[in-house]
Amino acid sequence: MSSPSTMRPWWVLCIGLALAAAVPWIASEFVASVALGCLMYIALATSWSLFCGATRYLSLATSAFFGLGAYASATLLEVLPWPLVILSGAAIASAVAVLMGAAVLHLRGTYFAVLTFGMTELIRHAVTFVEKQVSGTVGRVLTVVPSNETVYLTVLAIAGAAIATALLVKRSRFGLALSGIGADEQRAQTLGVDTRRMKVMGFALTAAFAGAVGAAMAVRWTYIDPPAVFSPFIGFQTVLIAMIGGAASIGGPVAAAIVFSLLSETLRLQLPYGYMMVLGLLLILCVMYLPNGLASLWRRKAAEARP
Amino acid sequence: MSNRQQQLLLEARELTVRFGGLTAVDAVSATLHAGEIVGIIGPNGAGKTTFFNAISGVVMPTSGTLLVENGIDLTRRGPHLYAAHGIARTFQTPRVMADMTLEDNVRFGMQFAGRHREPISGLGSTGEILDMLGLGGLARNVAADITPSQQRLLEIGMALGTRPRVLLLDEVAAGLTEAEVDAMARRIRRLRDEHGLTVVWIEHAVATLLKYVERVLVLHQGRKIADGTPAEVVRNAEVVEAYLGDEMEATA
Amino acid sequence: QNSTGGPVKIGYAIARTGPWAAGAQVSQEPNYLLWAEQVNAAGGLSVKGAKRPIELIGYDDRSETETCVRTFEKLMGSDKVDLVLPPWGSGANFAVAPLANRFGYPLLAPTALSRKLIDMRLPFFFSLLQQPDKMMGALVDMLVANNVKTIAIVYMDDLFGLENFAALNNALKKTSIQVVERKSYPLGVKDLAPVLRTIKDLNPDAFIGITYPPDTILASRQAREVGFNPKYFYASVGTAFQLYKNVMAANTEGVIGMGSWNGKTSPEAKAYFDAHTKKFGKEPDRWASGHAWAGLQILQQAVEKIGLDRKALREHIAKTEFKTILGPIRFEGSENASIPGTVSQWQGSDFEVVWPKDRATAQLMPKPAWK
Amino acid sequence: MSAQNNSHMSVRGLSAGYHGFQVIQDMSLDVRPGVTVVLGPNGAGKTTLLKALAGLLPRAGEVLLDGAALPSADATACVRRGLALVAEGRQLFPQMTVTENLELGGWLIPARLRAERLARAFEDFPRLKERAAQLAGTMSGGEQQMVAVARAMMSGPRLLMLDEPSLGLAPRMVDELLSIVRRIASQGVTVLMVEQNVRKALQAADRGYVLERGRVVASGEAQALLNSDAVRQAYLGVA
Amino acid sequence: MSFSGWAELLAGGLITGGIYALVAIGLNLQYGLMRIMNISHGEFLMLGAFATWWAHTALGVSPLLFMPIAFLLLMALGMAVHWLCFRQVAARAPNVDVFEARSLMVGFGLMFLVQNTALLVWGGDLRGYDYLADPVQVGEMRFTANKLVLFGVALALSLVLIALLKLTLLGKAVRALMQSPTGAQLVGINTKRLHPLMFGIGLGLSGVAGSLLSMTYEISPSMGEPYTVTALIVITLGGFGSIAGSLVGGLLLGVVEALGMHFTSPSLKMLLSYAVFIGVLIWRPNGLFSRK
Ligand SMILES: Nc1ncnc2c1ncn2[C@@H]1O[C@H](COP(=O)(O)OP(=O)(O)OP(=O)(O)O)[C@@H](O)[C@H]1O
Ligand SMILES: Nc1ncnc2c1ncn2[C@@H]1O[C@H](COP(=O)(O)OP(=O)(O)OP(=O)(O)O)[C@@H](O)[C@H]1O
Ligand SMILES: CC(C)C[C@H](N)C(=O)O
Ligand SMILES: [Mg+2]
Ligand SMILES: [Mg+2]
Repeated sequence: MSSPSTMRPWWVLCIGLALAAAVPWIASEFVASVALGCLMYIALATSWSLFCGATRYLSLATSAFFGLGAYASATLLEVLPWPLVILSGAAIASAVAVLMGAAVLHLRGTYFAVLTFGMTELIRHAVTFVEKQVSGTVGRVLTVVPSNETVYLTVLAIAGAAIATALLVKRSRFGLALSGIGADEQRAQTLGVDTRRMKVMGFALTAAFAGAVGAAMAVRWTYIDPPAVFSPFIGFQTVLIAMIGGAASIGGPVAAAIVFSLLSETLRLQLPYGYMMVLGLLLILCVMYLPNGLASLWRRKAAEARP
Repeated sequence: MSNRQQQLLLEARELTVRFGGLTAVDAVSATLHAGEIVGIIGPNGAGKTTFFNAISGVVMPTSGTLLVENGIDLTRRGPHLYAAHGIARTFQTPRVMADMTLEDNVRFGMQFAGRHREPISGLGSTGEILDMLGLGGLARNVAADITPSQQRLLEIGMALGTRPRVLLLDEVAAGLTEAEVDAMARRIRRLRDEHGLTVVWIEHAVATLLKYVERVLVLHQGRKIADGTPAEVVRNAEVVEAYLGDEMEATA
Repeated sequence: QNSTGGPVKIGYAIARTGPWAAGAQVSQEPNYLLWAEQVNAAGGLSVKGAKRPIELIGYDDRSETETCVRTFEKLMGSDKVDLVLPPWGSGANFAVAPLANRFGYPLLAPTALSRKLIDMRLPFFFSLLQQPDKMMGALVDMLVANNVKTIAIVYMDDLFGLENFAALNNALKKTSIQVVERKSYPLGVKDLAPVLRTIKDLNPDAFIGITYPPDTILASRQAREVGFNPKYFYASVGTAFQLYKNVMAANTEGVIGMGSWNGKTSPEAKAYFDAHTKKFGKEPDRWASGHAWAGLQILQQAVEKIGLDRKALREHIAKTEFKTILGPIRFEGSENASIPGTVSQWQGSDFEVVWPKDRATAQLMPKPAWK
Repeated sequence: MSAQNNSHMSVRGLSAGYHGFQVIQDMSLDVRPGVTVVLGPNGAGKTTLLKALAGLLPRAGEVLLDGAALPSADATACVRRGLALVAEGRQLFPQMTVTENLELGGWLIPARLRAERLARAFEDFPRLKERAAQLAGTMSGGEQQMVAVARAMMSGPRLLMLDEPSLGLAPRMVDELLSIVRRIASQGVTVLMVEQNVRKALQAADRGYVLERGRVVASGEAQALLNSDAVRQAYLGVA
Repeated sequence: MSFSGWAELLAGGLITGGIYALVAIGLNLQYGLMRIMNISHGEFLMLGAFATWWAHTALGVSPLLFMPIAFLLLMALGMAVHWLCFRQVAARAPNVDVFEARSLMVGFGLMFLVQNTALLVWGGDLRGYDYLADPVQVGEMRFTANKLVLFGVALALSLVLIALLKLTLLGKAVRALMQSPTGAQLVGINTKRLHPLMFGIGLGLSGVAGSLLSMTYEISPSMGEPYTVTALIVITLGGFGSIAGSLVGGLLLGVVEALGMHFTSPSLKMLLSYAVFIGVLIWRPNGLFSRK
């Protein structure tokens, strides 16, 4: 288990985390803020592919979990210490994921995708409704917020935890079960996998990370309301990044989160008017010429290197 | 453990499976004891595969009861529980995990259903299983890259990975020449004789099948129309009429 | 900080894409562009008398709060621009205002409309648009003055809708006006006909829609479709847009909504109106655009007087009364204390201010039936 | 049917394989009217041969159908020229009903003819008529094989190629299938068939080829092959 | 409420439902038959809308006359898009699931590309024009003329497509292509021609929908997303590939929403519609009208 090649990802992760942790102190606020964006999508995309990449269940519910985390944070920020706020965000999101999973995880493919999208919208409208009934307004203003550095380190920790979890899961029986479900769910069942339980667990795990990220990010915005935190684009972007990277790998989504965030930020600032067109075009070209994701770049290299 | 010959490993009582208006398996009762090697024959669409599906949890029976070892009732439970109770199967159209190596395909079952089960003597490792099937040389190939006939063999390997007591084989010899079918039959026989497995085998190569099994079930339009030794079954008029025709005359 | 010579760098992020773009591209960004162009054409921004060109640095915030925050962190934290201009809408301003406060940049927001934002008491934040209590107070006063007995309310489920709805109810408390129906709707609604049919059957004197541009038009079109003809038809945001005239054609006549100025308000307003129309081929809206322009005027006047010392600039803005196209403006805390709540009405080809009387450019008249 | 030496399809110097890996080398055969069977052990290249002929694989060499060259790697064009193939793996449309599968088999023919042929297919395979509205993917293994064969005949081919048509069929069904094949042949359709059920196939065929490692190692009249030692030893398990 | 009130409410719901169906048709061809999850569906609809708006306001062409032109323009565009992107994606994907995932990504790319091209050309603000907006009295009920036209076209297009797919093998052939490309080749389906054509028709229909919608709703470059969502919901409800299913599903949804709105409020309506949608799918996982 501890041969150099199996330990390598861990070294890379540790060094990466250490370097990333220094950013707010050595770089400008803006660079830290861009790095934060990268980390957010690293956490979201890695945890998404942890379940969805392996099982090939395309979930669009990331926004729901993110939003629930954000709302949990907004509600609990003033009564709980920060780490507990984050944990509550994770806990609430995964509790909802368990319920959601129990209801829809028997459906595959597009039906699952559309349903998770629908449930996200349902949750968004339900939150709006409840909030309106309870407080008479929508949205919450967060006035006492932790410092930027705290938020940064929190999201860094979540991203690190997501990657570490992905690494651990990949090598575990749980991970094997998930990829078995992805290859042929029924066949995996006949080989002894309790697919239902595994799916619900995996889905809840994914949700926990999205919830934690939502809880951490919400405080940056002072004011949160359902359209902002349940924005479907958070879910879309997560899926997109995971797929650009190659959802079946761990390095892929991480690399894609970085590349995508940096590229879109650079383009946005350098080409204020046409950048989204360029981004769209790059995306299409990427699918056409790198269909298995960024991960295929170094996998191909590795395969060539081996005799 | 009691005497192997008598231990009941699987019992289907009045098992019925319906698809809409069609009754694919019609009140079939059957028992399977430890150490048996049983063939199932019947015309196309007789319900053989569906019967397998039902006794491995892959389809829910419309009615009837299914008991496994020690009289545990698994009716309407998930396939993973059947696997956990030592019932393994192959699929008629191979369903191997295409992106995994042959080795990993076999290991898969070991990590789940087979995890807490006793290894089969002589078939404890992936290497032994693949060697026994003659796939040892391909162990590190990806399952998508081997031919359909080899995938059928791998199906057996995946089933063996779960360390079963009962092995359900669905047309594993399809697409083989007569000589190859014979080799396959000998291999299956060895699974019982040398490794102590209980085998149920569906195959349309009746002549060979009947030579190697000790008991045959005959299904026709979902119903069990015969259950006996090969000799008895070949003489059964209904079976000849429904299925065999003059098939056995050439070799009988 | 480049305090002498060179251009004055003014940065902002605003929605060019996404759902906020429709509002931002009517009421806000065009004004920034026009202003920079006019100032530069006149030789530059006068910084304590020294004219320096304006270099406008504008980015797209993609209608995302996070992107907006990040961009302002870049502008104020890394690039250290001289001044910033606000983003569009309450959501973005909620996030950017504390940031501007921390970095010490005065932020004069034309489209941030929430009492909660004012209540945060951020010294560097100034809001130009009338708050809900004023707008709804004016509306109710006007309805009372015109003998309205019954009204029906339709409002939107977001902060703007709910705050205005609350303010409206509050204002109604002191009157004998009876509310026959209150219905809310979510953003992005595509059909209001069933609601309007129900309201039509109740036959109120006035219809009050607290609506955004697409729904304003939807409500107007569908009111016409179902033949709902109240004496007063009010729809809040978007009635002041040229778009409203384009889609409703002759049917704008008599429709009332949120508007606070037009070309008749002052000669400067007329000049601004014409310059805007000329540059962009479309008219500015008769509500927030004017406030956006006023905000730019205030900034310009303050810089001329104080220079680019932002702390001093904020003190000056907080204490001084400025002359703008909307008339004099003075702040109390973050709030614009000079401009009262207003109501405007389409009469002929213009959106006339009809309430309060002292700002009115025309008399209120009952709405004729839809054509 | 006036092509050279009475052969319906003639193949000269055929080579084919999968990206760089040659399976079939320089093969020549003549497919004459009647039933020709191709035998060979697993992996001999039988499937590859049929796929190359049907235009599913690129190939080198000359293939003449009725004296005119067939295009390479263009299955659709081959079908238009009167070829049909029951491919390995059946290639059904699993999410469509049996009827839809058969109708699509007649994609190239006029609607009226299609209806006629559909009726004919249902006559040949009564089971399919019973299950006309069942999704092909849910049919039993043998039933699917029937759909595949019936679908290939819908286009009314002049040359029908079958890759292990008896796969998964019950013995009686195999007999029935072979008699259908004979009947089709007697109606003037040339049949080229790969079979593992060597005994039955040779009994039903007129001529045969034996392939090994991508080459023809024996050929001749079916009866002669059936009696040849090589075939008896290798395929029938009799000395 | 009076009888005519009820009639009007229901008819209004049906009309809204017709709009839903119209919006869904193009996507139904693309996804239902070809498994191309064209997430940029709404963007092409937006192009149709903008083209119509532009032709009307700048050139004075009647939107109704322009509708067929919008169809042809978008159809040509669709064939080009298919030729340039999806052809290769289809050729390289090892199976349908992978193809679906990749075409989803291409869809996202197209969405960014098209939306922002429109933004550069036309700017981000809302547009609209006044056309056939006069109410028409139908018995006791009143509806605007443009909505009636819209409903009529939706109905007509659905029926034409239903007939086309029922009476010819065209739809089946396209579906066949996705279920087994080899099988499709073997029965002689021209795989190179049929798909671009079908994709083109799908986009053409999006264009028609956009063209019609521009008469009733305001347009902006970012208007597409909600329409994509609507289309997706309708085709999921009605069953992928079933035009009749989407028509009935769309109409039903429209009526349910109108009633929901009447009895509760539009805010609750959204909650209700999603609850109904999710309930239906959990209860009938393959769409309302699936046989299974
Ligand atoms: N999901 C299903 N829906 C409808 N009918 C089905 C389904 N699955 C199987 N059937 C029908 O049930 C019958 C029994 O099928 P089964 O696969 O058990 O046959 P089989 O005996 O294995 O035949 P074969 O020898 O051809 O494999 C067949 O007629 C088949 O068409
Ligand atoms: N898609 C493929 N890619 C690479 N090699 C292949 C492929 N398909 C077949 N082969 C190889 O080509 C050779 C011939 O295969 P082919 O399928 O033609 O044999 P066959 O005679 O039909 O065998 P069988 O009796 O098992 O059907 C085999 O060695 C096989 O491994
Ligand atoms: C009416 C708009 C100018 C106000 C803005 N939408 C807000 O969020 O407050
Ligand atoms: Mg079977
Ligand atoms: Mg073969």
